[in-house]
Amino acid sequence: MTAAIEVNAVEKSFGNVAIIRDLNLSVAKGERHAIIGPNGAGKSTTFNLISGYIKPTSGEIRLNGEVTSGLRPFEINRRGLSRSFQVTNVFARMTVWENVRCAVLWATGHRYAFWKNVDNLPEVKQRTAEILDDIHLSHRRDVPAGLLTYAEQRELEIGITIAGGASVIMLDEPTAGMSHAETERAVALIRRLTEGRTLVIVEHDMSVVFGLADRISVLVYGHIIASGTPEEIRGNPKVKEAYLGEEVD
Amino acid sequence: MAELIVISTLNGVLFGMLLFLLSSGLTVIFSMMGVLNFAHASFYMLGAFFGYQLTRWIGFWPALVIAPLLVGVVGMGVERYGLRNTHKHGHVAELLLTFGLAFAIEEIVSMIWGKSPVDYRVPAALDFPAFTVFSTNYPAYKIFMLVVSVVIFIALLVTLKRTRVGLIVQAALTHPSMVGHLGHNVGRVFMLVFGVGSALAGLAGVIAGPSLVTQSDMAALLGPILFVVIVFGGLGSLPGAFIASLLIGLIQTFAVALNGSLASVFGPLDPSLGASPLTDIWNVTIAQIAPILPYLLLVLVLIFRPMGLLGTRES
Amino acid sequence: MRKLIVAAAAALTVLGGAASAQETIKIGYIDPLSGGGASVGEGGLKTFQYLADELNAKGGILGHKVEIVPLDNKTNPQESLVQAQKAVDAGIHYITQGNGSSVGAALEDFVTKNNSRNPGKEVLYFNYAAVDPSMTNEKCSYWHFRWDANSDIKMAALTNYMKGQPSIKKVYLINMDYSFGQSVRSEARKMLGEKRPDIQIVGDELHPMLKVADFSPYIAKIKASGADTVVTGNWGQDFALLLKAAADAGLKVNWYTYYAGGSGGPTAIKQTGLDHQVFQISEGIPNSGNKAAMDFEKDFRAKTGISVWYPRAVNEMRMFKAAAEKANSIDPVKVAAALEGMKFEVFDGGDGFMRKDDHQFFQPIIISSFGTLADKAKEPFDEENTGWGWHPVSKIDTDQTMLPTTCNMKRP
Amino acid sequence: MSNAVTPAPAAAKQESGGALSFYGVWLIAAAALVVLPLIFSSGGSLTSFSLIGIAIIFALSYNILLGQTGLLSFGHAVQYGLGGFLAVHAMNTVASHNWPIPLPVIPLMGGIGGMAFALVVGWVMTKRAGTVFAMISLGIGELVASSSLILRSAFGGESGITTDRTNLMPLFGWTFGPQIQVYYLIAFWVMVSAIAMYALTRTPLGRICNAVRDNPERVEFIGYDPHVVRYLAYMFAGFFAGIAGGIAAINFEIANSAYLGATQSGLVLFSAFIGGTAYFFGPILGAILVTYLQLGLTNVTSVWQLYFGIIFIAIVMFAPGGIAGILMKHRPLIRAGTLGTVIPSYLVAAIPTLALALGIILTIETVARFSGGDAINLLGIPFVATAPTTWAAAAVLVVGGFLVARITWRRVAEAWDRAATVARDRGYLA
Repeated sequence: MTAAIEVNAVEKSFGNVAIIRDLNLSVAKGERHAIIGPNGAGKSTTFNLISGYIKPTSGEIRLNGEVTSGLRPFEINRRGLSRSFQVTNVFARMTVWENVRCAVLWATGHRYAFWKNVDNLPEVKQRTAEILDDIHLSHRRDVPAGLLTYAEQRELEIGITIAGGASVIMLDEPTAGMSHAETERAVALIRRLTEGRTLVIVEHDMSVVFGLADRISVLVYGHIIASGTPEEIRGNPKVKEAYLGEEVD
Repeated sequence: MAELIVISTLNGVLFGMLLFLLSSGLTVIFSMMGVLNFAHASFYMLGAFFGYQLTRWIGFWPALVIAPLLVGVVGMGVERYGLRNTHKHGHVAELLLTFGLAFAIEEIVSMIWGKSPVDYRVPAALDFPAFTVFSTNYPAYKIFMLVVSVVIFIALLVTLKRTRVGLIVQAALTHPSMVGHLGHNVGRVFMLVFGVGSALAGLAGVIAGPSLVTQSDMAALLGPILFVVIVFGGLGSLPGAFIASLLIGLIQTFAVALNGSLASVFGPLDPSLGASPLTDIWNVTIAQIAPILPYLLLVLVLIFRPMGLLGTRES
Repeated sequence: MRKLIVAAAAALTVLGGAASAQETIKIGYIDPLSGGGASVGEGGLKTFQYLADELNAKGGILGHKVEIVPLDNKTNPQESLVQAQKAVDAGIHYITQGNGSSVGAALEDFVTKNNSRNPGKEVLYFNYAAVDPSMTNEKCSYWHFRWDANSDIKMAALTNYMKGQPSIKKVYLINMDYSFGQSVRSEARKMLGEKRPDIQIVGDELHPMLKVADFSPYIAKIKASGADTVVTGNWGQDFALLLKAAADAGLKVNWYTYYAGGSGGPTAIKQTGLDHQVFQISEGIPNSGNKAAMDFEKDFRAKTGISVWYPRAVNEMRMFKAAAEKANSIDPVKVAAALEGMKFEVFDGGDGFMRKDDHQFFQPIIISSFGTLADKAKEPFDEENTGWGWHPVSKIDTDQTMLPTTCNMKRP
Repeated sequence: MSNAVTPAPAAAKQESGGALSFYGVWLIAAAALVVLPLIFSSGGSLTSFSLIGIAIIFALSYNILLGQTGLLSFGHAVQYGLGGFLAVHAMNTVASHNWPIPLPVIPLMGGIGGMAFALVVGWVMTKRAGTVFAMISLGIGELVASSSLILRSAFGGESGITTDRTNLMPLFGWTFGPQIQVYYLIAFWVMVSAIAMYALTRTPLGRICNAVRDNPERVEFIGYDPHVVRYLAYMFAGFFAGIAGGIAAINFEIANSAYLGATQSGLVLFSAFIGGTAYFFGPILGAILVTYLQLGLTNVTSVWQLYFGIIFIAIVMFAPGGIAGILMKHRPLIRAGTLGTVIPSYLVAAIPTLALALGIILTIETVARFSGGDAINLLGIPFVATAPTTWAAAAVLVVGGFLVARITWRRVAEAWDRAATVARDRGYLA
């Protein structure tokens, strides 16, 4: 079986500075994979590389066996990968409903259609409503996204990410800045919504990481130093060394 | 022919330096604040009219110093009471503010000084031919303009390299978002930079006024070219603006000097084709299209090198 | 929608007021009163208002008072049509315009269509300065009357003068790149070729209109060509900048111009110090020597602060009065009929007449030069406070200005 | 783009609000267009209605770019003008061949012209949004406007190309000579275009345009290429601008280079922005106001441009949502029934604000007419520009008006906060 994501010997440098060096990562289909590492390790860059936001200097990235390095983000998205952003990145002037619906449109095959009434597309409507239900924002459907609370915006961010029905979901610090109760709710949400899909998650909150992930990769200075099950990672001396001074549960 | 080349080069460099005086301020303002100041050419016009008025009251030389300072003060006022309040509504709102301002300044100027050209003369001390090339006089005032432009150019370079504000400006040129995130601390720097940029435009106006025509539509005449210069040179690149200014100055003057058309190169079209856009294009001379060449260049540059000559950023 | 109605109602209060036009004769003055051309338009407006006052002081036209209604067209043909329509809607039957042949052509087309579509609401278009020859040739209209000599007539007069100037050997043509500039250039080539085949045309330049900031490259070209005379139809800033650049480069040639006297022109000439080297072709000048005209000039300057730049406007208004009196009516249809072929003594003296074939007014043309005034008693008027003024050089008689027309006049 | 949050139209509300009220608005609009010339039948009002109609289509088409897709164009008149030229050529061709094509079809040709141009240059232009797009649109605008003067055979030089609309085949006995018939033709196209453009906002493409406006980066991660979206939006904007140009050509029976110029581009930007770009009906209000000001102000003052500039600056600084934004801000308060608590403070604030405005007008007119000109007639009171009393009056109005206005507007803000809090409590405001 081909892996959902396959990163082979990817390098990324900005000018002379190599941010990512010889990155190798494999995420199996249906796996929940967490990427952890100290600040500045290159976690977000890794996300950006896989999702096409930036292009690798060298190396190859495959999505479900198909080479995607060099493709534009929307092309990668159409091949079944969807990501969220660390900084809230929603459509601020549009309502919650519109935000999610826009994310549903391409996947439901409506693309750039200018001859259809967007309100008369039953499957779009149904799916949008479901997702709003899923992310507990049905009661806020007509509020412009920019006016939501921070936690609500984070939930909406997740909603937009999963709305297209991508098989691979990448979440970049989905619980950052949330209170404890909000985090718990978000984790439950993520667990439920990514059922049956591949999940790659970057997270600082180790309770989230170890509670959610099937496998964990540890990224330090642009290089993966360890990859394995939570237990393996917990016991890995290199990880302990890298995290010296930082909290490891 | 040699005469044409010498004169055209001199004129081209002169016009180019004038463009650079204007575009340097515009570039720095754009890099730091993300604002494309539509009213920049209006400050140039204000400079010319202030220069004219002060020349009548206190003479040209004091006016040369005071008028740009006045324009700088006006610029700072615009930044402090206009742009700063509009900032929260985004860059488009800021741009539109300056757009409206350009409109208003033109009307205010024509209200005060009328719509006809004013009698703004070259100071007597500089009203003589500096030298003669091939029997063509080259006026001393133009040499003076050239010298002022070069001096300002050097002063600008030194300021950028040697002063704290210069360092902040440079940081803004390369890492605009970083300086942006410094937020409130740079509020005064913004105001100062906007003021200096406007003052430079004002200075250009003071010295160009007597040489060109000082009239209420002079801003509209030069404004669009400025945008061509800074986009052509690469948004946010001072060296780019410099090269683009000179290049456009030279292209415009040399294009005028040329008589060539497609017809003169390939011979006239068969008359049986009749009048059509093709014959129009065929017969138009380079001199005729000289003033639209910059726009043509702009479009070409944006197609083939969207970041401009020396730009590093795309927007 | 309610807003639309409110707005429309408000619009009506502005545009309305059509009634009660019977008492006074309203003349819609359609010219730029804002924007780049405003200085010219305002000068014209002052002239017409002065002329209306003059008529009214003498009892108006057939007892009707004359009122000038200023309508700002921003030198834009489309805007001019809006203003013309506004005039029609307000019950105005006479419009006058001068600046911009493009505007003139649009207005001519407008009155023709309007008058054929709305009988009883005819409008006459009195043209005092749009000089595109086509307006009295292929595009001619029964409802259009032109008091200014068209550019071909002026060129005919000018070349008739140049014919007798043996010192002219090499001529350079520089003109603005639009229909007027192009007709100046092509007629100059044609007529000089016929009248003085020995004259060499050493350069023929068209530059974009109102877009050139620095003319020195053009001057360098003129200089390089060895021309002794430049013929140009340039006006406004394109004239002032051209001359400035010439003076800077020390170019010593004679300038034959159409509009050197226009607003800002005299100032520019004075600045360059080209004493009596700039010539102008016009139908009249302040120092014409005609007593009545010079008295008029004096009073006009005292009241308006500008000089009489439009003697043709004087002809237009006075002739309008004469025509109305001849027809004994202020009905535009009857006035138009009376104007056809009408003879009239022009402002600066001499005979003029409105040719029936094309509604072009023919009159004596004066070539004058600008510079120091030798005899202040005989030539008292300077321009724009420069101390310099226009001095008559030659007068071309009316019959020397006649040109054939291709007009196929459609009479109602 | 701005991250400023202005409430978007509650789309879903309209959905649930029932089709009746939705279609009702359009039916009322159509009825009003039919009835208007019967109420105001003078030639003057017909002329202004026709001009307003053209301006409405043009401004709405502009808003496809600015309001819907977030593209600030300084060269929208290019498509308008090219549409106009194509329409004029089409009319002349149809008339000379006696083709059985009636006049009302001609605007479609204009639309095709505008769209064709967008099709050709749009791909390069829309690569980037923001400032770069604004600059390119400016450059293209200048380029096309200048080229039109050089390509004389197609554009007729600066006098343009004329046509006679009555030379086309009459439709049901209508020759379209009289203005009233042209008015109905324009009204028809205003309805059709407005409905079409509104419908466009309700399509998947229309919605994605909004998403591109808000956050082009994010759009890439939901499967869309923002470049394609901008390109399509640009073409639609070009199409409707071309229709507006075609109608203008029918109305004026002439197309010339001024159609393509910067002034025209600036005017449409003014219209759309002053009206408010966040709402579909904003540009309509703007087009009505700006056209009316253009027709009216020029009669009253020679410095109308300055007033334009000042109004524009004021809107940018104090009400970036435009007139529509101001109106829609009150909707939640009306619904919550708390608007009444704000109105008294408005009335109080109106007095010094009006005084300030009068003072500014008096100052401007004083300066404008200082060296000659008529007396200033303000609210029926004559002022002489050279009289010191006039200066004093102006100074008092400006300074006093400003100081008092500042205090009163602060009270408006307080009253507003209270009303909004109540509205929020009642669930009408997020």
